[in-house]
Amino acid sequence: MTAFIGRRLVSMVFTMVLVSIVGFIIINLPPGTYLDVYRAQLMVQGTSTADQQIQALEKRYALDKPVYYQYVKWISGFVRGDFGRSFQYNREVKELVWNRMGFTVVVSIASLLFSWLIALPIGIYSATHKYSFGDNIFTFFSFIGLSVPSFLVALVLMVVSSRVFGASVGGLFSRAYQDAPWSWAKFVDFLQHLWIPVIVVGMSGTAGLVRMMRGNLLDILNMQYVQTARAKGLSENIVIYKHAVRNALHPLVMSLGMSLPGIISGSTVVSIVLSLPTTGPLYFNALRSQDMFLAGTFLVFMAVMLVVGNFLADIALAVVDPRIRYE
Amino acid sequence: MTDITMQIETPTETPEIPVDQERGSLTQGQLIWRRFLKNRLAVAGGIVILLFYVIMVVFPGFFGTYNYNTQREDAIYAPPQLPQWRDEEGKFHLRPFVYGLETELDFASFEWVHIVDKSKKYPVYFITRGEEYRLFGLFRTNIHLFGVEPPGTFFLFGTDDLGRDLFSRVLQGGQISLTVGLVGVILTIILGSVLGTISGYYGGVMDNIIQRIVELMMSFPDIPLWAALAAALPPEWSPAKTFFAISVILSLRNWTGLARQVRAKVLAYREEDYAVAAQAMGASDRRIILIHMLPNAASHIIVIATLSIPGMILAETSLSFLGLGIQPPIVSWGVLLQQAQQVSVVLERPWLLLPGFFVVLAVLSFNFLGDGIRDAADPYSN
Amino acid sequence: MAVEQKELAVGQELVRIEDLHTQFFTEQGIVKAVDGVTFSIEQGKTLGVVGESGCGKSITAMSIMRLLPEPRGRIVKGKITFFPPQQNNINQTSVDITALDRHSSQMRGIRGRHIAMIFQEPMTSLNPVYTVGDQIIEAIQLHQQVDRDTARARAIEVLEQVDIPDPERRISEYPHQMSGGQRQRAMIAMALSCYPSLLIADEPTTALDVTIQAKILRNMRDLQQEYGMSIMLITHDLGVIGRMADEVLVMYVGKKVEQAEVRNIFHNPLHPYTQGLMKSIPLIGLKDKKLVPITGSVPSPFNLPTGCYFAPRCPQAMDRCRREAPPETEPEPGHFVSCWLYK
Amino acid sequence: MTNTDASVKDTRQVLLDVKGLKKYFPIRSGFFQKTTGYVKAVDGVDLFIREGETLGLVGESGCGKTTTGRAILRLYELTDGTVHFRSESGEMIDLSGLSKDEMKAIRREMQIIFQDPFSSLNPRMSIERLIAEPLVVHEIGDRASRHKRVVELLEAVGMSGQVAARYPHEFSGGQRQRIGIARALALNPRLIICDEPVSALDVSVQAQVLNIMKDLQEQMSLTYMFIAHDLSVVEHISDRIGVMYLGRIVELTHSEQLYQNPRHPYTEALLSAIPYADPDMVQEEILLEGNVPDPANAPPGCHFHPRCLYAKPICSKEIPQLVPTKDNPEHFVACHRAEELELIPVQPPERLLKQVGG
Repeated sequence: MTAFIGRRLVSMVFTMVLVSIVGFIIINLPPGTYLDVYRAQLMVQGTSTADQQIQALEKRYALDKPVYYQYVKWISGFVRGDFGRSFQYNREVKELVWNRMGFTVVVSIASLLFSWLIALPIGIYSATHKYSFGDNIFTFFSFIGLSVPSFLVALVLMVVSSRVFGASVGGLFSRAYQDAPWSWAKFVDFLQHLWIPVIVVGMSGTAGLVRMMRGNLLDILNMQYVQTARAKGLSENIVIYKHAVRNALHPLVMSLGMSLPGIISGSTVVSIVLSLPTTGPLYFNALRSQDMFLAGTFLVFMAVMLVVGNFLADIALAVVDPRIRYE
Repeated sequence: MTDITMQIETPTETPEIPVDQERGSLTQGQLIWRRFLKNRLAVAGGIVILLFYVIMVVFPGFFGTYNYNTQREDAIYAPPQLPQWRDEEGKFHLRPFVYGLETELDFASFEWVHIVDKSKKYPVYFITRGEEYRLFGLFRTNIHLFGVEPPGTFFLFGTDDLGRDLFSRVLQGGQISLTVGLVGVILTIILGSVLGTISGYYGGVMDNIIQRIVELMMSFPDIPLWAALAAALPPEWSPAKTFFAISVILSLRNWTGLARQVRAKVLAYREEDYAVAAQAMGASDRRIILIHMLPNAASHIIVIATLSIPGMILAETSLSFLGLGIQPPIVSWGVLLQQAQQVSVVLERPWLLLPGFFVVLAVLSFNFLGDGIRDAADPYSN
Repeated sequence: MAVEQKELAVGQELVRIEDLHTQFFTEQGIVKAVDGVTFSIEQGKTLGVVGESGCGKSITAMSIMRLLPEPRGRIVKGKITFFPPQQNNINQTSVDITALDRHSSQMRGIRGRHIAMIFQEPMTSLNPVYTVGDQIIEAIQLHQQVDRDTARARAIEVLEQVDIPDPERRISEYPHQMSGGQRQRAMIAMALSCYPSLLIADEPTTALDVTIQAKILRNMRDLQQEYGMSIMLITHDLGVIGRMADEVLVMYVGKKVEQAEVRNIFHNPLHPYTQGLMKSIPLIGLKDKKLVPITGSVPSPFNLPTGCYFAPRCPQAMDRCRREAPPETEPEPGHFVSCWLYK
Repeated sequence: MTNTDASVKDTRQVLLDVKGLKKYFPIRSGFFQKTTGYVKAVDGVDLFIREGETLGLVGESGCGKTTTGRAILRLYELTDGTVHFRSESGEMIDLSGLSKDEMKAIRREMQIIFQDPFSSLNPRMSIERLIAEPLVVHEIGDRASRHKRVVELLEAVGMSGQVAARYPHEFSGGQRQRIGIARALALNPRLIICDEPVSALDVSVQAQVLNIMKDLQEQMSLTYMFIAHDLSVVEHISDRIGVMYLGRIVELTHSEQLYQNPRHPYTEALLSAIPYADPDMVQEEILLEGNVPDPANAPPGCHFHPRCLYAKPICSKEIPQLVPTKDNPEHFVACHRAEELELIPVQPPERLLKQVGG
């Protein structure tokens, strides 16, 4: 087990290095350097110290040096928590990132839990009642869930709620608590707002999970050891829940890491419609205005979240599956 | 050419075995087709897809009522006009008609207000001449499936902020959105099957490199990655170029899933005795891959491809919705939905959400179709 | 713990199968997997069921266990009666298995407790996520009112009986840590853990190597003596039958074609199919003897010939064979055959 | 005890001569896929096959018999050893040194038949294309002559030429195995490696296929290497038999010799384990201790010594060489105690002899 974790750790670090390289390339993708953008901005503002600032930045990012040197400089800063400067907000990126990353993680994890809690029972029901009326209904709805873009759901939800309840459902806090320090009341307010993005983001993931759980369980129910369990005289419930479901979970846990990109993507898009204080809106703004340090940092952070999520999923899999544990 | 000498005599003792005439004399393809036809949802999905491609991708100008780009100052945010068969006196008209639309400026809000004028009736004509468009982007023509005589207007889905006919725009947008999916998936298939085959068949260093790339690509959340790449496209590129680049960007991450699956299949086929037999008779790697592996993986590839088109359509829609995908004046469903970003706008003009309905319908149909093909192609399903 | 005392009444009927018809309803049509089969299994005896793939021998076993994939495959006609052996001089009443609900507690009480089953594929018969011990203990606690420690002790005892070395340690191993032969032993241990009166073994050694097979068969025979149970041994291997069985049932395309005491089957086979099987197996030391195969192949279940199903391949087929299915006769006491040659 | 017929020196020419054949598969582990060990699937096999004879190769699963067969055909790169094959011109060519193109020319003369009749035929190809494929690969004949050849071959294996347009899934296991044989014969090979060709077949069909193979061997003067785990089948079809254990041949001799006068303790155990189709035969199985060890971690010395009833200290130290016995130059054994042990032969069941023979 320790060897297994060790191996996965090494591979995780390796992937992170590659991720950072891709992130760096993307930062450098737009034509011209970001300094050109910044210089133009400073010109407009008519700052007198423009040239000095530009030179300082050139030095900070080693722009006069070869590309690999720039990368090393950037990544070493990244590791120390220096993510560069946002030109749009004219602030250090790290000041902008942490808060929003936190909310992104909260929304993502809550969505994940939501989709698992909903999907597993439905998937089990569908598999054990194959082609029944209930199964067909669930199947139909899970297809709908797979087919509706999440931003559309968010949009419709907002329209409906403002039509029916006459209230706006955007954001994660009511206006009163927006800038207030954390308190119990604020937390309750937060929970009251959280459920909408969680449902919206979790929905498409739920549909996929239902399909997967149903398929896995149907496969497992054909396995010889399920017959063995029945031949022992176990009741059908024990056969299904103790012997079959436990095995059907493995591919699901394995896919846990794979469902994360969808969750993060979903939350990114949805948060724009619902104007949540997560990474999404900031990230897309940064992309649109080519504020590349900010965008690159976010992208690498999201990828790192994924890589860590995958790592945790692998460990979870080793915990539930002895075949991997004893490898 | 060498010739083969006959060394076999007619066997003396081996009795001839009659082959059962009934032991399924259908080819595998026929079996798959039969099973597919039994799945009603999949067939329905297939029909919808076919209709969508004919109407929107091939003949959007003909099926649309107007040129999708014509702006009308007098018809900004006009509500949908539905064809009527029964007038207010309850009289039935065989030929449907639409009521006239009066437009006034509301001086209180300085917004255009549209009022249905029931005194004017404009009959709907079929195969009629109207605004000019280009068929297949080449021939100028002005024949539309249906329309009304001016000064009457027929905005089936209403109009947008510049008074453009939303119905025509939805069809035109479908052309882009559906094509992005198709082009993207073709690139996905090429990249995925070539790299997957190399990875699985040759193994070793190439396999290692390709697998690392796949892992790397899978470490990025798709939409943010696509958005970053799309944002990096030079703004001075022509819309057509941007459109193609978006397709490439979409397939750039999408091939990884297919490559993994193809690799797994190739690894499995490599162990199959028929591949070993081909090797033993001296067949080249090329022949083994092309004759023995890819045809067997084909149904698998088609299923994965079909199931990945909806993802592409959704991705394009989301990107364009956020302003990072297809750029106006080219329209796609996502571009059309940009207008619906503000809840306040949608509240007043709910028809702006109609393109979303088409997105859902297209994606749903693709999902049904793909699922149906998968079930039909899987020999182990009941 | 007290080993239950079972009075052995060798020769007494344990399970009686009467005119069993089990059918599968598939897209292509109905498959008559078991087509009117009658036989009984006697206490303490081994009944060998032999036949080629698709002859319905496994489906017969699944019908007795009521483990068919209902409703796709189900018993459409016939009766399976189970006569629980005398326990502590108390006569128990017989149970009609076909009348029970397959999920009922009564049926579950028979499964595993009175009739246990082991399968062909030792690699996939055990649940990969539980230890071998857990899976045996589960069976023991299900059918016997004992605490976990007692159940564990019993599990170790039974693992030892099936020749698994170091059972105290191996009880906490997962199936993938064992070899194929050991897994099959663990399966047998699980089956024996509740002192069943009947063990159904479906090709128990087919997937194993000869030396392992020899050991497992020997082990099964010894344990049969010790437990006084009956075995229904399903196999296509006449060698295994010759070594293990007391009574043999030969099946062909869902029908029973011959049944007799084992010596009679080998030395005086009556049905042309049984004779054909005997002539087509190679035997060591009879190298120069040319094999006489049965011509043709097993008919497709969707396209069965009229009359006797074996007629198209039968060297002695007569006109009547192609028209009418032969009834079962008893040309010599205890030797049943379904063939027009003996009418 | 010695069989006089078998000990007479066989004068037929050697067609295939394998010396010191080794095939190790690397075990890779860790992030960088470093090779941390080897599965020694074939660990020094010596054997030869004479023209027109059948050499049986028998052993339990994982003993390396299939790998040996495939390594001879150069379907794997050899780790070590030589494989000499007598070409039509009569010279012995070392296959292990041939390039891909040179090997392709030789492949016309050696073919393979597989165990699984369901996996050995590409389900998407018609019978015609399947059987003609070797001809296409070697660019022999045109469409018409290939078709003629396919019909001839189908008839040779007892099937009608009319089935050529059908697909594999329309046939039963036995029929598919015949198609596989027809394909192997297409190029008129001289050597056919038969990798468990009847193990997956039902008893009655198994005999059909065995008979066809025997007939074809006579008609076309084929040479077979027949790999199987069923000793009775191997004994039935083979002139000589090699017994493999954990990557090595432990005994190799004429088939009558093998069951009448086994000289290796493993052969003795194997023979005693065969279940006889005779309820009256009182059989004393020699039950081996333990399991076949992992070929990645084989015991030192004689691989069999931990399970051997007769093991001496030397057995765990020195690898016994495969050498002829004193009284029979055609009887090879790899056992330190081959000359001193009195092993139990198989006694053919008298009653069965009478019954089947009479």
